[in-house]
Amino acid sequence: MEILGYITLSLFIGLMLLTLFGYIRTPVQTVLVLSTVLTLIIGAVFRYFDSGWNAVLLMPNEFLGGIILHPITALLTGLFLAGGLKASGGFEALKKMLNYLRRSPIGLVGTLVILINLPVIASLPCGRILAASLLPLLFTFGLEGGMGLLTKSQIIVLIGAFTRNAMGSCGPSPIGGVGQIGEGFLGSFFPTASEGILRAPQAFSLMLGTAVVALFLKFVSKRFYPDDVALRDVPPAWKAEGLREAVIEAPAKGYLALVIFVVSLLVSIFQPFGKMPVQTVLVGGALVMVVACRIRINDLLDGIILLPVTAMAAGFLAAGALAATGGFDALGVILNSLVRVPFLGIAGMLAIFVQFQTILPLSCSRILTAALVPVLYLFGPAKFGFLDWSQLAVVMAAYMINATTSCGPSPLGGGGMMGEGTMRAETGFIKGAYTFSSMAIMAPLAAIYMKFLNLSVFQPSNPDFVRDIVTIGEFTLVVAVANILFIAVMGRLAGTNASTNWFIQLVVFLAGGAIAGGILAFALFEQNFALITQGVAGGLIAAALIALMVPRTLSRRMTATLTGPEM
Amino acid sequence: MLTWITFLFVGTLSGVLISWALDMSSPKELLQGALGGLIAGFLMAAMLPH
Amino acid sequence: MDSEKEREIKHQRKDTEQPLVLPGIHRYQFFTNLKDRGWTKNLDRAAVFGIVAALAATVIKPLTKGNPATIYCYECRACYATQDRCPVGITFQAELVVAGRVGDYDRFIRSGGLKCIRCGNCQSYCVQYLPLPVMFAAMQEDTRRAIKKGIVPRCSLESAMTYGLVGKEFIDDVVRALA
Amino acid sequence: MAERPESNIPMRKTEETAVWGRQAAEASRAWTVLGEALSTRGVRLTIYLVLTAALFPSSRFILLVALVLSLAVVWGRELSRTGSRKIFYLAACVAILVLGYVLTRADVVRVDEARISTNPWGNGISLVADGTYQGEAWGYRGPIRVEVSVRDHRITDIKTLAYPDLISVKDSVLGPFREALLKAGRLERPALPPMYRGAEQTIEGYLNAIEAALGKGIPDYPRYNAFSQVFLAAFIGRAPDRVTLNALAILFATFLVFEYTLQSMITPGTGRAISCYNCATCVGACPIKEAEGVQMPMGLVLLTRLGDYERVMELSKYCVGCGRCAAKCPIGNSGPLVIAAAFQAYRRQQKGKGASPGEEAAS
Repeated sequence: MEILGYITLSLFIGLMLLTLFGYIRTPVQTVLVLSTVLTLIIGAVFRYFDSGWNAVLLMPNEFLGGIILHPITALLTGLFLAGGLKASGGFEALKKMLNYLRRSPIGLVGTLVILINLPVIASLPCGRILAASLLPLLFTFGLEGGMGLLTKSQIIVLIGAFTRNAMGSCGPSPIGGVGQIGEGFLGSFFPTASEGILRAPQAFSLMLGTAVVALFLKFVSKRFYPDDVALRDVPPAWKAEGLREAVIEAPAKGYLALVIFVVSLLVSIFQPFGKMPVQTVLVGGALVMVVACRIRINDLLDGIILLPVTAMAAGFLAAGALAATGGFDALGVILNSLVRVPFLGIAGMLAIFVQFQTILPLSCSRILTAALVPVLYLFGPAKFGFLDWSQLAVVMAAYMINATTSCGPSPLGGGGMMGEGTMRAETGFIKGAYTFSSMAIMAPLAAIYMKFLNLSVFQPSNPDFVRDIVTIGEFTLVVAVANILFIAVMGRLAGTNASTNWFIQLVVFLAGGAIAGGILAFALFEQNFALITQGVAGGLIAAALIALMVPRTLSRRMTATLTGPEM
Repeated sequence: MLTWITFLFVGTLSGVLISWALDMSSPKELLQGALGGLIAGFLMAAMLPH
Repeated sequence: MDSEKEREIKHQRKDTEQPLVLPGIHRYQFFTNLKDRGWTKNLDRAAVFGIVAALAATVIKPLTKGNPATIYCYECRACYATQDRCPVGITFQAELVVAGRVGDYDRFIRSGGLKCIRCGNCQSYCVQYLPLPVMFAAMQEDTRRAIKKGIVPRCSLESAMTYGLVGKEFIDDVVRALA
Repeated sequence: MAERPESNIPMRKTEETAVWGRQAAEASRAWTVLGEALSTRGVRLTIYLVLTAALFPSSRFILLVALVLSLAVVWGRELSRTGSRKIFYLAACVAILVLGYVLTRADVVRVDEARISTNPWGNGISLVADGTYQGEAWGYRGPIRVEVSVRDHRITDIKTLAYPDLISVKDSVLGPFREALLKAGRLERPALPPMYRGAEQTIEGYLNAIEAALGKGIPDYPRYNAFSQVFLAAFIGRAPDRVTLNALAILFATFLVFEYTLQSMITPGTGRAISCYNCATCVGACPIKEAEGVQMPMGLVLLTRLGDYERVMELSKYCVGCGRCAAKCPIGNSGPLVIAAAFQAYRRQQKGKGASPGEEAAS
């Protein structure tokens, strides 16, 4: 039976890579369903010869088991709520409130910074819920949207950073975010872990990651891909003239809808009326909105973004089929054998493992997370014993932050595409920024935070709080400064030659990946130089793989996607 | 408590970085960005379990 | 050659039959690379419909089988924290819940579902406070019925017997099915 | 319109195929009627509602409330627009239901109050006449039936006749509990650890069964009257609880997505709309970008997916037909193609309503 696992695994990864590089030009759902069907056929043949028809007939049940129902339904109900909010003018009301905020002491910049960080603060189970509804609002700050407050480059930075934050926000969400999977596993050892051990590191690293994405977009992406954003710029005359105030009208029911939205979010997060599933609360909120704000049920339907739902379900189907045929067991064996490779070892293997989702970005991170986190769990004391519990927690934090943000750069309908579309950029414009931030900033920072602060909080026996917080501060500054330096160098060196640019980017990515791997190994094994070297090696490999996925030039890639690879 | 401090620190840092990236780098605007980041960090820390 | 020509004619005729989107503009202006992308005409639609149907099946099945609480499982595996507190040594409780949701008997038996004595120790670890023992009991009943009907493959029963994954409540049924 | 079979059939007027043709035409007309019915959203929603009500007896009450509310909203609008009287019939139905509910409720309250003074719990055993009684109550997996013998106002024996919960609490809980009951000689609640959930329900069912049995022994033990029993069984069934509500929430979401996908599945040509990424790349390419609050090509595609073809037709007058969006879409969708399909669907809908015979002649 083992060979079956290898066959189906290579089938799945091969199909996914072909789709990522644009050789298969079909929507990702179709490819996932096809891979499910192929996997099931192969599995059925094997099973028929192994244990007869009965076993084959039970296969549908087994691959349906791959569907994790909760995120799908939570996402749907969240989208209902957002659709209702949109239809009843809630976002106009929000805009008006932002206008008031803009005139307060924190000014325009502070408002934008809060707005960028809003998704993590609101913590919905999928970043797309807020992104779909807030991106048009952010767009209106620019010239095309009518307000004319920001220039082209500012809009690019704003939307890119917001999308980064939104796509990461499903990690720290307490109402069924991706991070819950990791928290549940860690709950085996840390008694209160399932109530939020991973939330703090993720939110921590997301804040800095967002800032770094903003910097990357400003200094690098615009030089690398100069002609790929179709936004118009504000004429200088306007800028000198000052702001042109746009009159915003918000209906009263918009405020009401906003209140219902916030209340149902708070109810679903803090559960004041006893434990109740998120879906019930959100559907209840949506129905209250239907009655109170007099919107149609069509407006709720209007809010649904079908792609993440179907892509997630299709991915779960494919993952379920893989699990039923032993594909993920084979993956576990492969990763396990990576440990014995010289120069790589356990630290190197983990450095690659942590970046796995960024290397192979699917349209929702849960697809691979649901399959890979159990593998990670088995590396811990539960089976192989490579790591102890606190090290497992550190790896889990680093893995989770990369996983949750992986749907941003995915060209298969990831959430980042919404940002790209809104800023009128070509597909793949923000991919470099996203992958760089999740690889070089977020993963090491989350690991460091987990190691030096969060674990101490969850194990109060540790007295060295102040020393640890200084360590975190040092590492945060070092990582941030090093990466800002990289970005500045990359931006300075970038020219007009695409292949030179790409080579510079590869070098910087390698450097960032090496630092990330080293820091991860340090967070895991402290000052063990052999292991840190291994971590650096693993980080280099992961960074090389990630850099290979970032497009060299956008327009040509777009043309290739449109007309076929021959051109 | 320490969680709050780290979050406020990182929030301020990210606020400054974002406002710099947004081409708004006069001292007043940097300060405003830092203030916004501080508020964001505060809200984020308030959402965490204690 | 003939077929090719025919296809060409068909294509052209189809084109002229198209209604106008707007006065003076024909549909051929809007053809994209869609023909490259779709292998057949209806593949994408069928795939999406299959996905949604699978989703609906996953929801409705546990509801009609009297196991509705399983659909709220986060699959966060917080219940793995039971560890030694489980009197019969089940380590993968969430697997049992998922198996109960879709009626996956093989997985249920393999994860030790037939050993469970529904003591409720795992319940206190659930983030959602789901009634785990109730869900397990419903699935156990279902599995017993399936074993009686002979749906469960023989090999999984055999391996369950070998590894001692069958509790004393079910051992008669399993032995009868294997005999 | 090649996909419509009936349009081809009148052409084959040869002798042999005439009969076959007529039969096929009838059959296809039946299918068409069915198809038309199924392609109406209201009909499908009703089907989902009936399906849910049939599957879950415990959800019927909530569904009834939802149905009445939505009908009230729809017919209330109709009243204000066209003066249709439908809402008054609905009000009459609701009034009858409420009246029945009030009567039943009064009966239930009366019986419950009466039972407080004459229940067989605890010291109430002194009311029970000597004899052997059978009782039944719903346990964890099915009806538990017991036979209780009473002598000198003491429970002397409890026999379990039917016990489907057998596997859940074999002899660990129920055995000692029965012993305890016999020892006390009267009906009392057990002292159990609170965590044994499945067992708790079994014990509850067991106690209720004994209560029902002992109730037969009390001479004038109050019972619900026939009307209340019928009302309870028909309309409410088991009381709506939180689990039902939660299940209904998820079912609601699932059915709506199913519905949403089905809409573009069954309307020819609009199927491409379901793979839209919502990425707004086409909005960037579009020279119009926004009209009447809708993001131009993307909003039209989304409206097509929703099935709101009339609105698509209204909005498509803003389209300049440049086709830029078709070249930009990362998944090879084409806004105008989808819009044209929506146009066709709209025309077909109008034809189904018999609104525009002129267009039929044109095609």
